[in-house]
Amino acid sequence: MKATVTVYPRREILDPQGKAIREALGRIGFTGVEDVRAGKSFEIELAGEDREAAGRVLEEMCRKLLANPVVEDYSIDLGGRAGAGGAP
Amino acid sequence: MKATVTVYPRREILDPQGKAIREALGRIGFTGVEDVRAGKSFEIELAGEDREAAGRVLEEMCRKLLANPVVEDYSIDLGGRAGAGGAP
Amino acid sequence: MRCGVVVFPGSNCDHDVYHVLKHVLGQETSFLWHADTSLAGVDLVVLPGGFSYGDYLRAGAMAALSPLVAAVRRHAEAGGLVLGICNGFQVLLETGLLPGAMRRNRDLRFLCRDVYLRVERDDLPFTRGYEKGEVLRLPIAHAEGHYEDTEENLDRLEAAGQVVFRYVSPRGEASRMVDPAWNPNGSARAIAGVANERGNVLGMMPHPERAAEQVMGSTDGLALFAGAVGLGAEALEMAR
Amino acid sequence: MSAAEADGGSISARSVAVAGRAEPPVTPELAAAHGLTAEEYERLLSALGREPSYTELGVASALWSEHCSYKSSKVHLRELPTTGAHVLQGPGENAGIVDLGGDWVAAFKIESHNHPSFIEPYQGAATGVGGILRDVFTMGARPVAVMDALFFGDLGAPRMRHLVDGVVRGVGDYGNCVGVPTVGGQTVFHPSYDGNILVNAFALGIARRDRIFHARATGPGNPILYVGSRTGRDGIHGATMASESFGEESEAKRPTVQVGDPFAEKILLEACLEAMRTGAIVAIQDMGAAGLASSAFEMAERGGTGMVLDLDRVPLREGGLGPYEIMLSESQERMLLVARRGREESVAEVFRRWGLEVVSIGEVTAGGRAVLTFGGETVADLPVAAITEQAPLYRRPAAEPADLAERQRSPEVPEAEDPAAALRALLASPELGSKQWIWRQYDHSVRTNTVRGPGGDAAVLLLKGTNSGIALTADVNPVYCALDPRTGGAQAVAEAVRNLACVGAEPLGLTDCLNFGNPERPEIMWQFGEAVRGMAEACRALEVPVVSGNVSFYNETGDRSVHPTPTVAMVGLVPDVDVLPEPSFVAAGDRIVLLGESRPQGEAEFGGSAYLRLLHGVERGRPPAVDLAAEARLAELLRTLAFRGTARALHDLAEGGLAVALAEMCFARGLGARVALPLSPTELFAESQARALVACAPGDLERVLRSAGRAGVPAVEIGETGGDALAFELAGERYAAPVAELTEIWSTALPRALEL
Ligand SMILES: Nc1ncnc2c1ncn2[C@@H]1O[C@H](COP(=O)(O)OP(=O)(O)O)[C@@H](O)[C@H]1O
Ligand SMILES: [Mg+2]
Repeated sequence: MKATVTVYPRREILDPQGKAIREALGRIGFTGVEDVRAGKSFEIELAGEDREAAGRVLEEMCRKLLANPVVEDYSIDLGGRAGAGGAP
Repeated sequence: MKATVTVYPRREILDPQGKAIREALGRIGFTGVEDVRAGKSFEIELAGEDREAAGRVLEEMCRKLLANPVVEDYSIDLGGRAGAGGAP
Repeated sequence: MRCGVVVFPGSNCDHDVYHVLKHVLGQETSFLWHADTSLAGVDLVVLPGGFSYGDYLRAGAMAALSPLVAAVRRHAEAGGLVLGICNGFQVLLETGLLPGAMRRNRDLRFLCRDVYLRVERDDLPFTRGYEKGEVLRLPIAHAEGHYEDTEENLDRLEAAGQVVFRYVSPRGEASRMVDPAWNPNGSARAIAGVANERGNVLGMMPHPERAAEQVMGSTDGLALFAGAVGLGAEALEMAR
Repeated sequence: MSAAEADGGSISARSVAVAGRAEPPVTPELAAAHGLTAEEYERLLSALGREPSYTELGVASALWSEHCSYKSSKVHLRELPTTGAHVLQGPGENAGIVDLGGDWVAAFKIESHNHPSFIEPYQGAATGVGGILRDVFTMGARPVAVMDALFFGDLGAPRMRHLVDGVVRGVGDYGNCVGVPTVGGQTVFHPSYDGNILVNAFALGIARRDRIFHARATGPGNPILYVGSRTGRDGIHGATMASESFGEESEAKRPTVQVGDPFAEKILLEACLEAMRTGAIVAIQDMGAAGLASSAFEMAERGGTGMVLDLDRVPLREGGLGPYEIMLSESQERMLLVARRGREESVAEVFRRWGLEVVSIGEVTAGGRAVLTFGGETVADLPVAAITEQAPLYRRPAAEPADLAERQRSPEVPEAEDPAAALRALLASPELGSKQWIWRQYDHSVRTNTVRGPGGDAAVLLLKGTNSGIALTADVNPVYCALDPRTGGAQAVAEAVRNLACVGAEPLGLTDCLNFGNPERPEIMWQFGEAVRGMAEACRALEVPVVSGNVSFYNETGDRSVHPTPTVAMVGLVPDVDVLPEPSFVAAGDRIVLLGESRPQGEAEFGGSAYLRLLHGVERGRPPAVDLAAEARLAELLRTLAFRGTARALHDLAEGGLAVALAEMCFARGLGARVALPLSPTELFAESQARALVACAPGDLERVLRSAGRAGVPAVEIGETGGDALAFELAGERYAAPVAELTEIWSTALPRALEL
C-alpha cells in the first residue's frame, strides 16, 4: 500500500526556504507569487492492505521520526492515488 | 489560488535520503516498510484565478527553479484542496 | 573523571573531542558505540559533531533513536553530565532532553567561520571556568544551526536562565542591536547554547574542541571541558 | 536460452540472448558507437582471436577509452620525473605516497570531474570529492584534507551562476559530511570555461609507514569481495563520455546521473580502515570510472593474475541489469577487495558491524584471464594484459596553433593614471576578489589539524603528535598556459613551490590534473606536450617529483576548447608549525621588503596579466618568463626566513603583481602600509615571477637583507606597515586607498558578481 506523508514547517514558524524560493521566483520574472512554503514529502510503500492499521502506523512514524512537532506539522494521505494532504 | 508542487528524485536515481529513512524506520521497529522515497513539497499561493494559466506558470517554475530535471521529476496539483500528485 | 564520546554512524568530531579530553586534559576517555545500551560507567557523556546518519532527514533525528541515546537519557535524568556539540546538540533537541529545534541557517548555506559568544552563566559545571559576560571566540561549522522555538517557550527559557551562550559582536553586544552577521545562522534571540533546567545537560552549536590548543589559534574552548571534567581552580585558570 | 543450453560456457560471438536477455549483436558499428576506432576494434579482435561478446566489447571499450587508458597522454607523461628521496609510491597506484618523516606517510591525488559537473553541478562535484577520497583511503590512509580547483566561465554565461552554486554546495556537502576539511583550492573565472567548467578535486590522507595498502590482486584462490552501496544504472558510460566532447549526441546519451551518498562514504571509510587492521586484506580498490570493469581489471593487471567473477552475486539496487551494465555501472561508494582465503569472515564481520553489505563475488586465478559469468553462462573471457597494459597507445600529431604568434605579439600597455583606482577595479573582480564566500561553505577546521586554512598562500595541517605540518597548495594560471603552455606549465609548478615556501614548507611531491581539449586536434596535442614539458623542466629544477595525477581531455564544446589547464597540487613539509609566518601584516611598524627582481622600465612583464585582461580586455603577449634558478633561490630564502622566525609575514606575488599582493597583506587585520618605489603606477601591476613580500620587525631587517644577499635574491626595503591606508609613493607622486574600503570591495566581490 502506498502512502504519502507531507511535513511542513508550522505556520507560526519562519520558513526561510520558502521565502528564498519566493524571492528567487520573483527575480526570474514570476510575478504574482504571493506565498511559498517549502516542506517535505515522503512516499512510503507499506506491506499489507489494512488502511486503518496503516494509518495508525504512519501516525506513529510521523511522531517518532518523520516530523519534529516543535517546528513541524504533518499530514498523511492514504488516498487511492498518492495525493498528499499538503499542509494541515 | 493555492497549488502544490511535489518534486521527487527520478525513479532510477539513487535516493540516499529515502534509503536512510527506510532503514531508520526498520531500526525502531517498523517492519513492513517496503520502500521510502524522500521528496520535496511546495505550497504556492498564486494571484489570479485562471487555473489553466496557473498550470502553465507552475510548469515553467518547475522547469526553471523548483525541480532539477536532470535528477528530479515533478508534479503539479491545482486540485480544490491542495493535494499533491505524489511521485509522477 | 571518566568520559565517554558517543560514536554514531556519521559522527565526525568524535576523535577531536576524544583528543581534547584524553590528550590535552589527561582524562580517562573512551568511545561509546551507538548500538550499545550502556554508558559503561562514564561520568561525562559527550555527543560530538558530525552528520549522524548523514542528517538525511533532520539533523540529529535518526541518531536520537539509537539504543545508546536511551542510556544517555537515563544518565541525564539521574543528574549525570551530558554535553552535545553541534550535531550532538541537534540530537539532544530531537530527544527532547533540551527544548527547541534547529532549522537551516538563515542563508540556507553551510557556514564555517569563527564566531563570538557571550557566556550568560558561569555557575554550570561546563561554564565554571568562565566568567559571566566573558566573550569567547569559537568556530562554527554547520548548515542547520538556526535555533528556534515559540516566543512563549523562548521567554520561559530566558526566564529560567537556560540560555548559556549567545552570539554577540566581538565586544559582547547582543546581536539584536548589532550587525546580523554576528548572529551567523539567524538563531532566535542569538541563542548558541542552552542547558536543561537542572543544568547538567548542555547543547551548543560552536565547537569548543576546535579551540582547545594554541596551535589551532584559540584556546577559548578548553575551559569548557576543563570545567566539565571537574578540574580544580588552579587547573581551570591554566586552561584559560 | 537457459544456462544448460549455452555451449559449454565458451563465448558465442553471435550470442544475442544472454541468460534470457536480449543483447545487441556485436558489429563494427556497435564498436564504433562505443568509441572504438576501426583499428582499435581490429586490435581487440586479434587479441581475442574471435569476435567479442557484448559485455566484452563494453569492458574493452571502457578500458581503452582515453579516460581509463591514457592512450594519448602516456608518451608525454613519461617525461615527468617521478622519483625522489621522499617518494614511496609514484604514479600507477590509486594515489601517490610521500614520506613525512617519523612513522608517517601521506597519500594524495587529484582528479577531474569535469563532464559530470557540467551536466549536474551538485552531484558532479560531490561525487568528484567522493571518488578522490576513496582513492586515498584505498591506500590505507585516513583522508585528512581536501582541496578543490575550480574553473568557471564568465559569470554572465548561461547557467554559470547555477553551476558555481551547485559545484560549491556539492564539494561542501560531501566533504563536510564525511568530516574531511577542505583547506584550500583555487577558483578561476574565464570565458574559455563557458561551455566546459573544470572541477578538480584533491585529497590527502595519512598512514603509518607500515600500513600502506595496494591494489594488487595476488594469491590465486583468494576471494574477491564486493563492499558498499548496491549497483544501479548510474553513470554507465561515464568513462566513454569523459572521452568525448560535448555535442548534441552526448545530450541524448546522458547516463543516469551518479548521486553521491556521503554518509555511505563515511561508513565505508571507517569500515575499510578498520577492516584493513584485521590483516586479512590482500588488496583493495574503489570502483571509480568504468566501475567494476576497471577496478577488477586494474587489480588483476597489477597483481599479474586473473579472476573469475560471478556477476549474479553483485548486489543490485534495481532489477533488470545485465552483465554489461553491472560491469560498467559507476554507482558510487563501492569497493572491491581481495581477502586472504579462509579469513574473509573476519573482514566481512567488520563491514557488517558498520551495517554494510559485503558479498564474495569471485576469486583470484592464475593465468591472467578474467572470466565473467552471469546466469550460469560465461559472458566474458578476456586476457587481462591485452585489455590493460597492452591498450592502444598513440603519439598523436601535434602542431603549433596558427594564431600563436599573433597572440604572443607584445601588447600595448595602457598607463594606469591612478594606481589606487586600478587596484580597486582589480579587487572588485570575481577573479581577484576574495574566495571566502566559497571556502566558508566548506568545513575547514574539522579534525582539529588546520593550523592555516583557506585564504592564504598554502594551507598547513598539523601532524598530530609531532611539531611538523603538512602544507598544501593548488595552482595554475590558464591564461599564461594559453599564451605559452610550456612557460605556463613551468609557472604552475614554480608558483606552487613559492606558495609552499611562504609557509616555510619544503616540497615533497605533487599531483597534477591535466585538463585539455580534444587530443585528436594537433593544436591541443601541442599544448599538452608543451605544458607537460614545462612542468617536467620545473619539476627537475625545483626537485619536486610527480607522484600521481590525472588527465582529462575533450574539455570542449563545438570547436571551442578550454584554456590548457594543468592544475598542480603540491604537498610540502613544514618543519616547525610554531614558527609559521602569517600571510598578512601582523603589526604596525614592521619593515616591508620586496624579494626578487622587478624588471626595469620598458621590460615590465604584462603578457597575460590580470591588469591587461581584466581592466583592458586584452589577453595577449608572452607570459612572464619563468627563471627556475631564481625560483629555487627565492624558495630557499623564504623557507629560511620562515624557519628562523625572521619573517612575520610572507606572501608571494601573483596575479595583479605587487599592488594586489600588498593589498592582500593588509586585509586580515585591517593594517595599512606605506611603500615607496622607483616604479611607475602601471608597473605595480606587472607580473614578473619569482617575487615575494616579507614583513619583519625593524630589528630583523638587517638579517632579512643579509639572508637575501647570501641566497642571491635581490631584496629592497620598500616601506613599512601601519596606518589605515595602503599608500604608495612612486617617483615622488603619492597615491593612497583606505584599507577598509579596499577590504570591503575585495571581500564582497564574489557574492556581488553572483548576484546573491
Ligand atoms: N575553491 C576553493 N576552495 C578552497 N579554498 C579556496 C578556493 N579558491 C580559493 N581558495 C583559497 O583562497 C586562496 C586565494 O585564492 P586564489 O587567489 O585563487 O589563489 P592564489 O593565492 O593561489 O592565487 C587560495 O590559496 C585558497 O586558500
Ligand atoms: Mg599565492
